[in-house]
Amino acid sequence: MSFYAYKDIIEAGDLVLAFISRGATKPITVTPGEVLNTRYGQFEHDLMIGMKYGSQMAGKKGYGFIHLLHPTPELWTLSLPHRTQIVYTPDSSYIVQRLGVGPGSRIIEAGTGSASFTHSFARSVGDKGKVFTYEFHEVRYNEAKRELEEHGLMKNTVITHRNVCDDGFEIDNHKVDGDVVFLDLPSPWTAIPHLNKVIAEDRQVGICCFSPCIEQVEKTVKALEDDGWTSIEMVEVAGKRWEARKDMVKHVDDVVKRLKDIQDRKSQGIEKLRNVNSTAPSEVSSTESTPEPPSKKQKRDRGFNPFGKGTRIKEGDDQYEWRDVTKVESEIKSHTSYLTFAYKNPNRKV
Amino acid sequence: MSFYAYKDIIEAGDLVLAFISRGATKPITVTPGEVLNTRYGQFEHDLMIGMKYGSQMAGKKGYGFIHLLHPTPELWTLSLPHRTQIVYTPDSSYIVQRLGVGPGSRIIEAGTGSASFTHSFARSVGDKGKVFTYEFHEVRYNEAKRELEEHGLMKNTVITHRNVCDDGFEIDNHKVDGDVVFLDLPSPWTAIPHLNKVIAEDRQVGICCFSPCIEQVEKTVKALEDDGWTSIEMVEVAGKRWEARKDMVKHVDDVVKRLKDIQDRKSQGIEKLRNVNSTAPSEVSSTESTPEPPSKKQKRDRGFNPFGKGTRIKEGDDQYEWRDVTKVESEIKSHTSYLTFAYKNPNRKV
Amino acid sequence: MNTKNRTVITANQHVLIRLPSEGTKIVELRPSGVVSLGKFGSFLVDGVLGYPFGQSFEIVEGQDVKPILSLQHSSDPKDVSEEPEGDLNKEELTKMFSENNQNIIDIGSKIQKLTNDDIEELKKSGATSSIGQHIIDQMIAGHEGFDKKTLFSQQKYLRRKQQKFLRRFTVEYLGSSQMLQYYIDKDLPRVIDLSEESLGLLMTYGNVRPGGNYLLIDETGGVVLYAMLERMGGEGQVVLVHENEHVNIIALRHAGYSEEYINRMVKTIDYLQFLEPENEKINWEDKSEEELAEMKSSKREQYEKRRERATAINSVIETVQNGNFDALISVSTLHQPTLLPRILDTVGGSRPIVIYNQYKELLLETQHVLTKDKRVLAPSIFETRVRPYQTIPGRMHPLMTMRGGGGYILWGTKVIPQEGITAVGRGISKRKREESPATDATDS
Amino acid sequence: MNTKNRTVITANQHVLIRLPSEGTKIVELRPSGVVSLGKFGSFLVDGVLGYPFGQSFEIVEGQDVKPILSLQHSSDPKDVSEEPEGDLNKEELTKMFSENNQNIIDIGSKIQKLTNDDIEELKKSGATSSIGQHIIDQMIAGHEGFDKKTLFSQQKYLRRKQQKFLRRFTVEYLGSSQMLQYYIDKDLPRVIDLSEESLGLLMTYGNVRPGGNYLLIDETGGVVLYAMLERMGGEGQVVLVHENEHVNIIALRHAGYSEEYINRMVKTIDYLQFLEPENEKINWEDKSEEELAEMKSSKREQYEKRRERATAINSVIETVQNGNFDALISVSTLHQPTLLPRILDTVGGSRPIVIYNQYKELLLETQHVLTKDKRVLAPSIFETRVRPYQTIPGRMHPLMTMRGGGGYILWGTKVIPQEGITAVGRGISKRKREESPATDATDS
Repeated sequence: MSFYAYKDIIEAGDLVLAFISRGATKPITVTPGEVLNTRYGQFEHDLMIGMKYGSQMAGKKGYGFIHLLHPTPELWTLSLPHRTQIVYTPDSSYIVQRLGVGPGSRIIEAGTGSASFTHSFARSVGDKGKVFTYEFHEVRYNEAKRELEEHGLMKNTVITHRNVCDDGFEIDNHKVDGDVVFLDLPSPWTAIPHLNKVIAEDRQVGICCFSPCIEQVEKTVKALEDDGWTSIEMVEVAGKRWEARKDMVKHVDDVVKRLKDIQDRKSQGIEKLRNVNSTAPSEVSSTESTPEPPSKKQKRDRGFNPFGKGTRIKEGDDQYEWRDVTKVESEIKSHTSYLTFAYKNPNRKV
Repeated sequence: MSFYAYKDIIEAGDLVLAFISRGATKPITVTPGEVLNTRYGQFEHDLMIGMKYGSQMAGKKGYGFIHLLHPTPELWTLSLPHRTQIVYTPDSSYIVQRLGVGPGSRIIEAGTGSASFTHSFARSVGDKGKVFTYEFHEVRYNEAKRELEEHGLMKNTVITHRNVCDDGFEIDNHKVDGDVVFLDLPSPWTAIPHLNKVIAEDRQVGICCFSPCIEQVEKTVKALEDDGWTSIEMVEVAGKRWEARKDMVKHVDDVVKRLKDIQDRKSQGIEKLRNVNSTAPSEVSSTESTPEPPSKKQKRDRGFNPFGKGTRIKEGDDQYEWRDVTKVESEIKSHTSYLTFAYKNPNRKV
Repeated sequence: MNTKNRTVITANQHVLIRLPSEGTKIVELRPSGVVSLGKFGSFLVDGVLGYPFGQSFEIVEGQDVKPILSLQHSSDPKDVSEEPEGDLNKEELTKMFSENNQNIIDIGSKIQKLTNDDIEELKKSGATSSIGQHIIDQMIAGHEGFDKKTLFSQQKYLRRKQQKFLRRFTVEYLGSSQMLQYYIDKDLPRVIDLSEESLGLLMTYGNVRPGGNYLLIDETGGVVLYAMLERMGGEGQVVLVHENEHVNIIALRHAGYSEEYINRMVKTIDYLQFLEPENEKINWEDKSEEELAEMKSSKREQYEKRRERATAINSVIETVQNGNFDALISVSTLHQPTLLPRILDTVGGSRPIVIYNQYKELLLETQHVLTKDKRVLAPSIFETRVRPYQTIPGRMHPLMTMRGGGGYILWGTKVIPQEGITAVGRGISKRKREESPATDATDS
Repeated sequence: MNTKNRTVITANQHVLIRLPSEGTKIVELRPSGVVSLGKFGSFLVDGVLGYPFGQSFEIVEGQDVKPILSLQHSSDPKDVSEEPEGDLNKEELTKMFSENNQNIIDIGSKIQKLTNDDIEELKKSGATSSIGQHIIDQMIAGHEGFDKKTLFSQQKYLRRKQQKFLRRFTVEYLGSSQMLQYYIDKDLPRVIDLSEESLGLLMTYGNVRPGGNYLLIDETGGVVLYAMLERMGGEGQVVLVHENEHVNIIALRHAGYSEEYINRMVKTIDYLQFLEPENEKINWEDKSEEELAEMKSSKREQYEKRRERATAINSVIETVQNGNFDALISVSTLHQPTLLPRILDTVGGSRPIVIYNQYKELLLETQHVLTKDKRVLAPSIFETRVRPYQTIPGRMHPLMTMRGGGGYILWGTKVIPQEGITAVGRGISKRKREESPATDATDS
């Protein structure tokens, strides 16, 4: 198991993301003898060993299942208990693309936070690149450090316990030489002046500052300008998730038929009532305009009921006509942060 | 013709909006003897008289047409040459809904601008309400005044040439008594203190300040708070227009067939070449795998060409399979202004 | 006449109560009555009467109220929601940074020493105006991490707690926005995902105003109808088409309109009557005075009822047959592509056609149908979305989450096509295409 | 090996030139060559070599250049783009208000006394660095309203003019974002409406990284392929499926990769070979040394070519048959619902399936198909949109207009379903539904 490459078969000691349901993915380290308990059943680690990543796995009692997924930075992000504000994928993927992060990039990241973006950076820069990440908060630093170690990411990642706003980014025994900077700090403008000592001198350096409030952006823009950064641009990223659904087609002709049916049944009712009273022969003709007997299964007689009103219908039920529609999440992320980008150039031949 | 109610038949002197094409609607005053010249032909005013509003009208030379539309504030907004920044319908309709503008409302609007929102207000408040609109810029004031008069809107609208930031909103011979305020000014915070003299004292008053820059919002929020306005909330309105389009369905089976066809034609070519050289009998069997002769009309022989590559195909052409899709405007309005709402209450029994 | 008072809190009207939790409630203000707000307490109706709508109150003594500036403002001049002014320096910010971080992991219910039972006990112990503040003080005392929090997070925390326990409320006029908000909170599918901004756009594109004569399909239980009546101010008429035996305008129960008012403004007709008017007209002949005189009073009553019903049905069928409606507004889950072509002709020339749907895909199908049908000019699908901000000075940003959805609106203009008109020739059409890349009306 | 230099402007590479007009251009830097930028002048290639990518230049004397801070900054310390600091007082603002208003109507080409001919004349008159400024000065002199404009609108006006005449440019590394930007400007349908943010999301959801083995369908002329190669840094492999006889990767012409490099990293296969591998494998037997020795050299050459082709085809077919790809990335106009079920099995377990489309409606159809097909877990459609701001201090707001569209991405995970697994019973399923309102994987 590694965040740098896929493997196919699950072994003891592997990190597996157990996909229980949308919104519920549980990271587990496969340990002989242990059992994963979910509300969809129990799943023995012993049985996972030797299975293929991606396999559907049945619960112990024969019903219920989970899927055993290989970790990636993106699935890891989804499975994280939200320890702190996460940089979500629409933001992180754009930052990586726009700043040209790739094999060989040297990243400066502060703060580490939940380390979810750290995972993504480490994956992308490969063994030719390097990620320097800084976290001030001790508890979180320790947690992130442990996690990066467990996930085998220390091959290209250096995590430092540091308040970069006060103490800068320099690291003993490392030439940071960063060419991509990501600052997710409450006051990036206090950290920006410290960057000069650790960013590359022989090539262009890109920065992204991630700030929730607009006033932070104003101060950041000023600090960047004062410090010689150019091409400053601020953007917002809006990410939405849509789901495919089906909506029942209700033709007005069926409405009309139903209204006629109601009318007919009513007049039949009156007729019946009259028959009871007068014992006159019933008029057969009155039933002629009754619409064809409803073909849909109906538990009790609702008359002609083309849209299954009052019954429980499964979305997409073959007995009805449907249209494909998309529905957005019921609650969308309307704001994550403002992203302020800028570049710094040596402005000389190198 | 009136912005307060529809009429059915076009008469001389009426304002008609000639819909030429999407994005090209021309307001004309129907005048006997005159002719409307468009790139879709010439249209005689005389012939318009007596026609129904909404009619399609043929050009003089027998081809081309326009539609003769009845003015409404919304169609008028679309037909306006953009003299100044217009309050677009997604913004204006939301402001009207949120502030509960309706029959009897008393509106304070500054500045008048293109008067497009003034039209909308005047329509909505009816003869029981009143619109007080203020414009500082003389040229624009005169133009708006003339237009409001021509459009018969003076019945419930009072336009004043005034710099409200300096001189406030009071008007001789009128008790303004406003309960809805709309400020589209560069510095609304300088106008807000002047409102106290003209807003209603016996009921709640709502305000919307319309400012493009975030810093204006900060100053506006402060001015509103200082002046006792409450429930301050700022929002953005994002309006988009989508068009229905059709996208061709291209099945991979057809791609495979086409590749086979190319292969066959090639080997036939080689075969033919060989035949020419050797005069050996051609193998009939080699044509057996040729796909069925293409049923599509094709001007030159492109072989099996299931998606009509290289030919001009009308969107929705019956000979192909299509899916309905929506396409957003190629350029969207990503920002109009920030809308800052607030309310002021007498805070006593009335 | 509309006898509702739109400006002053008046007895016997339904109003919207807005709570500090951002919850909403619709209540009827019966004179001398008591309104219960659940955990926010209860108040005497008479205490709020006579104030203008929009007034906020705090429950002070028993069920009495006093007016306050707003839900966020206590009567005290200085209150917790006020922010410190001025820029924080680097040191403070670094401190805030560290403390913010420090507390994120620590904060949780585990360090909250005050149990729910404690809180319930406190609530029972007194009904004074200070009870909310009292509970908050206790909670702060029981919150070990509180003094370690930054000023900002302390305030945020207090505000959140305040929302739960302060006995404040605002009485708002029950306008259409408030009615919609109430249904959005309580039963979103009931209003088919409609948002306030989409409702506003519907009304504006529909050109709804006093004196109009509108054709309406409304499956929101009458919320859209209510918005229209609000815009019409008692002048004009709405013909409401419905699919069931009886119309569902449940929202109007709260509207406070008299039955007479509704009967005058709103005519209802079902799809059968609408689409097969000749069959559904009721043959009716008034009986002569003599015949009536002979009837028993019970029979006579029955006769009058049937006469009334026949007149109403025949009258609305006639209205539809006369057509020339000033707009068609449709907020419906019925399949519009098969419905619209059958009802379009009842709409007058140059009048708007406005179709709402929760799903853009369904309006897409509708737009294609209308584009082929020459009776609707330039139909397009519109989407409007409002994004609210936090406006705390120095901490301004859009709210982090908001409701998705809100629906889509198809807007076009009913027109009268002429037979035998040729569009401009190909050459001109080609030049035209270059000039205006948008789809052109003459192309369709 | 990738021999491209990503950091320093180097001879014989293709680079992106960014112009003050926001236009872009791709040029190859031939040593001692001259690059023409149209109205922005022309420059000697040798003058820009050796600077880091991202460097901005101004054309100074003839075709020589000097480095400048950025397109917006002249070499002068004080330049026009700088804003006055501090708050404007009410008087100034009122003045600005009035002047702003006053000028909106007046400003137009009619008061612009400098004709285009004048400008052309001026441009010919000299090639000094000051020509741009000179033209601007002349234009200001010819602009009667200029002194009446506010400071801000003056600056805005200058900036706009500057963009047209200042002979500045930036040399950027031709990364995938730049390549995409170039095609977006020049030929948007070529890249099927793909935006930079959608491209980034494709790469991230596709988990594209060094050493991966990817299956790609790319109808953007190779722009997506180029982005993948960038992320892979010369390690791994992309199998590219194409629908025509020959693959179209025109964008790679500018990439500066050697043919050897591309041949090593990219294997191509057409749909016929992909879907009917057994038919399309080429039966090939190497001739013996003796046979070869007997061949004429022209025949021998032909034999070698055919052998190479057969080996390549058989090898890629074998790669596909072995499958276990690390992702499927599809950026295609082909009908995915009928295509995907036929190729899904070539993707390894737990690997991402990432499908781009310009239209959400088409991904909707695809999602329904994949949800029924148990081989893709939790497919969803994602939309990402970037909204740029104006960041002039004191005048911060989103840009007023931006490009619509940008496409949609369907992302799911390839999984391996097991036969005979029962989902949890109805009772549990019901409780579950209440707990998590989202559609659940076990429902499908």
